[in-house]
Amino acid sequence: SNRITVAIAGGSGYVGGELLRLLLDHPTFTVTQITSERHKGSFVHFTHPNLRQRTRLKFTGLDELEPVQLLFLCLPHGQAMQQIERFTGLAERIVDCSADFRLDDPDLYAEWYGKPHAAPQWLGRFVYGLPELNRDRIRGAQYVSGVGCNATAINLAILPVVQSGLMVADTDLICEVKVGSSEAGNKASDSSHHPVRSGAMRSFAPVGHRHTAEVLQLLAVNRTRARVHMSGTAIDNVRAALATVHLFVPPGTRERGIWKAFRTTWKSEPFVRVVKEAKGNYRYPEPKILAGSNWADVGFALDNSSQRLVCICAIDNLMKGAAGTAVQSANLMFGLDETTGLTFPGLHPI
Amino acid sequence: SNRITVAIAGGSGYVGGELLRLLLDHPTFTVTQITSERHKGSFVHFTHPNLRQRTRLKFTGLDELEPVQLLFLCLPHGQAMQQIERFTGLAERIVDCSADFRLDDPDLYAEWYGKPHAAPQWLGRFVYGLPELNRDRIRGAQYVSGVGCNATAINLAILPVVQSGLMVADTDLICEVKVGSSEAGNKASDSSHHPVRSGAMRSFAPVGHRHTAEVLQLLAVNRTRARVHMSGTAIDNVRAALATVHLFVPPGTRERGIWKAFRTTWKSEPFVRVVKEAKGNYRYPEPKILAGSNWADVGFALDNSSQRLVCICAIDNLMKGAAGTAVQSANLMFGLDETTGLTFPGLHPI
Amino acid sequence: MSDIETASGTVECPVCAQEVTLADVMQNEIVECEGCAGEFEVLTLNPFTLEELGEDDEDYGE
Repeated sequence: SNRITVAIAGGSGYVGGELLRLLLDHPTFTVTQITSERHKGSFVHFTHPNLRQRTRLKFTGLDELEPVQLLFLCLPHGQAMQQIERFTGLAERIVDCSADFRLDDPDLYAEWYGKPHAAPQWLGRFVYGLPELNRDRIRGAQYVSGVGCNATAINLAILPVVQSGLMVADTDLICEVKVGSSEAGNKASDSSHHPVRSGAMRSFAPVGHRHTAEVLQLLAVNRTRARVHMSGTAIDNVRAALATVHLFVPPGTRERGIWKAFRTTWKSEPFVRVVKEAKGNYRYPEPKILAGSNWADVGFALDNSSQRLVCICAIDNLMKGAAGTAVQSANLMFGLDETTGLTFPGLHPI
Repeated sequence: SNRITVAIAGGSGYVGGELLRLLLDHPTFTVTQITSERHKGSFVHFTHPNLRQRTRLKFTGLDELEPVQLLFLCLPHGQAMQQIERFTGLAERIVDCSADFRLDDPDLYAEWYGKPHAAPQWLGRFVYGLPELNRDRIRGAQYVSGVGCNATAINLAILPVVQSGLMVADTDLICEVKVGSSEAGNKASDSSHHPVRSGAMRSFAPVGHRHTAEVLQLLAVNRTRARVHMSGTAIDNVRAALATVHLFVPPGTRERGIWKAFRTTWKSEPFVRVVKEAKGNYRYPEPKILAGSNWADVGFALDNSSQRLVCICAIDNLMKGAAGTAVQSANLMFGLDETTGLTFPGLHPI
Repeated sequence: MSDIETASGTVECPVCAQEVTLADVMQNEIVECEGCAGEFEVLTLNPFTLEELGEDDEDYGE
């Protein structure tokens, strides 16, 4: 048959669970193995309850991984690069959702992750897995990385301005991301304890956020020099990332010009919608109605008196910010329709 | 007795309700009347259920207002300035919580509220009611305004930097406020419908927010020129305002210098705490643990590589952002201890 | 009782400039700053010098 065998390494986390959810309804990809050291031998649906009656798969050990056509790696940061030789020996194509192979420059990696890369020779062989930025290079590629969720929200918010030349060199980009709790993964901690986390507006990494590196990389690819300044606030949502990016644009820049830049960049993109509407309850991009969907909604507002432009992007951090984009890239890698298995429109009301 | 008679005009809203809650436990102020056109003749606790068994007051009509020593005005914007002659005839001292008398410059009012002020001759007779900025002028004053909640969160976040000269002239202040739903008051609308509002991260007034005027006024009072750029995001909380202000400080500015500026400004303030802690679950200011309390928590983070300073302030928009500050000012106006009736520390966990 | 040297007094926190009050502290004792919750090792007693211990930065996931 034309089925493609797939394995998910590190499948007990939220991203692994999302991948499996998507792939169970995918016409071509078939998950044959999903690993978890902690839940080895146990049914997957005991960890991912939304998949009850949808799969009878059990978790296997990482060491029991068998050859497959496509391998998704969802291991903790640092593990993929330690075992990359073994994984590339087992799988024809790999999508690594960790941060290990997102950056193509080993120095950028060391600078932002505080330790030298364990397999720098492999960095150049992975394509950064954001189709909206790298579609041609991802198409038919053998090895593709995943994306950081905050970086993706910021990158999609600013791409029109970056590509349209509306941004002068060395512009300061003040990037505020509001994020949900699932971003920190499924490991409980003191600060994720419900009475502490519920109703939170928690400033985190007000400076020095690791995802800055991926934003810098997008700018470099577009030969644009800008300074990226990130701050995060953790909010009470579970799935959500909202990037609000502030920058100053040259005098004379008008709203129509920005509309054109957004239209030019996004008009043929299957998963990005421009949302800036004069009425209704959802006039600007809003993460909650994207939960479970692969869409990124983008919008902007221009203050004509000060030439401050606010670029906004909403995504589901587990979908467009991780698993959805990984499947989108995998579709491209195997020459399939990019939207295969990714058309769920999200829920409203929610 | 040494009791002081108090009336609340426009008492059915959230701010009016908070004022009554605070004043019921105030040793000196006694509420004799509370008005509401819509609920005239009905018991107050049918509108403010947390006050059941705490008061047997009924709402009266605005036209039945009798002479009192202290009058709190919580009327919709525009009404106080229409009837100011009548109110000043009835009350020895007035605190107006609306936006009508916050700005001392009629032009600034017209610019930001889009219509000429109805009683400009009275503007100069009201003191802007932020004790942390105007304590001496409020002490013994006859007429004092309330404060805008978003403006207060921003003003308290930046005051140390403004007063310490750490800010060069014409600095751009990127001010993001994350706010709860009670800020919009108790009138239901399509966008406040629960299925729509719940879990929201709604960008509002990304540009041109009215509270900007009060921030400009604080800067003017401190003879500091800066450009204020505000954006708001409505979040799922009910009571909360978190201001995150981004600015660039001169090269060589060090964290210790900023700590000293924060200490100098806040060391003797009864309701402002500097919160920047190396451990624990609440390392930066967090609104939810301030719900119902009059405290403002302030903090900062400095990015040494880019000299970007992030100033943070958390408040309860109904308390330090409105009713609590109004009572604090009233205490000062009558020569009482400023903290009287305002020492509730907030709840944890919440 | 062995006569381990202790000292009392105040010292400015190296991180946040808060005045930290120390009572009968020994050399190499760990003390906490009231202003910034930072933890410091008392390197010397007269005068007091404090050295910051590693901050356990919160895991921001991503």
